[in-house]
Amino acid sequence: MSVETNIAIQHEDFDVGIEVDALSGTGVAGAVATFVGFVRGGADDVLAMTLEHYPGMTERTLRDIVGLAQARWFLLGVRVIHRVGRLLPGERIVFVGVAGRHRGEAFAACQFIMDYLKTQAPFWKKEETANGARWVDARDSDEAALKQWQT
Amino acid sequence: MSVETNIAIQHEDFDVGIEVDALSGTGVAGAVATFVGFVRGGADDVLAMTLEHYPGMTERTLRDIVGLAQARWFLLGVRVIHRVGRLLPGERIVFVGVAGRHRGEAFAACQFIMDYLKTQAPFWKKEETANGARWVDARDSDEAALKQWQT
Amino acid sequence: MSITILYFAGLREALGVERELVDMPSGVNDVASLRSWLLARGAAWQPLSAPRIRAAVNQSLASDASVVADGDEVAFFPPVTGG
Amino acid sequence: MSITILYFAGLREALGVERELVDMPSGVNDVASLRSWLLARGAAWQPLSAPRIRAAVNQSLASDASVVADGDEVAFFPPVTGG
Repeated sequence: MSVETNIAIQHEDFDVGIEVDALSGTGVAGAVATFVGFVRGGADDVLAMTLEHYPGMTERTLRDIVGLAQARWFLLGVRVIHRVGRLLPGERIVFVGVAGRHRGEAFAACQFIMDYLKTQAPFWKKEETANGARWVDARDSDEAALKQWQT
Repeated sequence: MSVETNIAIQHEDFDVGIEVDALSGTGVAGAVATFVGFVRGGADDVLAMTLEHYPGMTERTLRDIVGLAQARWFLLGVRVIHRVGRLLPGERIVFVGVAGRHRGEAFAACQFIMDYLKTQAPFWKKEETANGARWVDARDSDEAALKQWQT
Repeated sequence: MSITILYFAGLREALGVERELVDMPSGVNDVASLRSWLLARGAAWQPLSAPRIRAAVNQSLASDASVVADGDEVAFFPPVTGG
Repeated sequence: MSITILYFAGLREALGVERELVDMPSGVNDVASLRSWLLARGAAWQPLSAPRIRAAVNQSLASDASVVADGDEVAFFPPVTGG
């Protein structure tokens, strides 16, 4: 399974079931860990969110991140999908799925990829609210999450 | 979302996409972390696997485990499905999905529930091979994984 | 004093018993004494003596000192291997 | 020596520029000197001076000391917020 072909930046939605099936498709995997990120609805006053990215650098950064994960754990498959464009509350934004022999490496690599993606991959979120639009600020907790992998 | 009703022991397969949709259905979740365990195929000589459980105690144990996770993290939804009976290589065995506001709590609780399930919930696996059947041995690494939550 | 005893997985197969309803003699009042009493039935019950065999009383994990009382459901089984 | 400069997200909006092809004067040869040269254009370019603004050269994250050479693609942008 080539990692390079399993990174996608797209406006279209994705199907989590199909992605997990593809990751486990070789039949060798004992474990698939996934993460799905959503546009939070409910309490927030966000009406919509627009995701901008840096074409070219985004794909390159995600490939590098997946490569780092593969160097660190023995993985059987990795899939990263990140949506761009305008999304509504409750919509899926990002999917990271990792297939491994056992759950430890699948969980760790999935979390590692998300922590790096959050802090390194060139995406930017702009929220539309009833009071106008605003760019989302980076969270210190994301930098802290990254540091745990660098000690 | 009642946690109690979201634990299922069943022979039937499950649909990961539907489960993730249900977990994010309230629209408040920003993050869903999932784990899917499979009957490993390929290199192993396993022809099939039969999962036995202790009806009653299994459900009770899983409810207790989910309760421990909820006491530890603020979670928006938890779903646990464990299949029993005879399964073939490549088939899904277990699903754990956790919805949270952010990814940290979703990842942690999902891994916590899996580590406890592996070591506490009364399920037993018997493998059929070309040379006969054998009960799967417990793995020391599963006990080690559990200990990380108990320090 | 009658209790239900359940056996699971490899232990169930080794003993050839899945479930039994037994009358416990006086003096048998915890998991350790119940196990000793069952082992005294004879060599066929030796699989129950393995240290790795776990016990549950009324569907909660139990230790040797856990009390067993009339009407209880006791289970013996090998380490779990689900997930 | 000509390079392409890209601006993203809030910085792009603040500057009102998405992409430009510029001829760099001699002496401008790294990210720091490129930034200074752009800031010298006037007050409208102040958003580029914020310490939080990151730079990339040829689609790799860069530091102030990163070399900028003919034909390079340089990008400036705020901290990323994807995922």
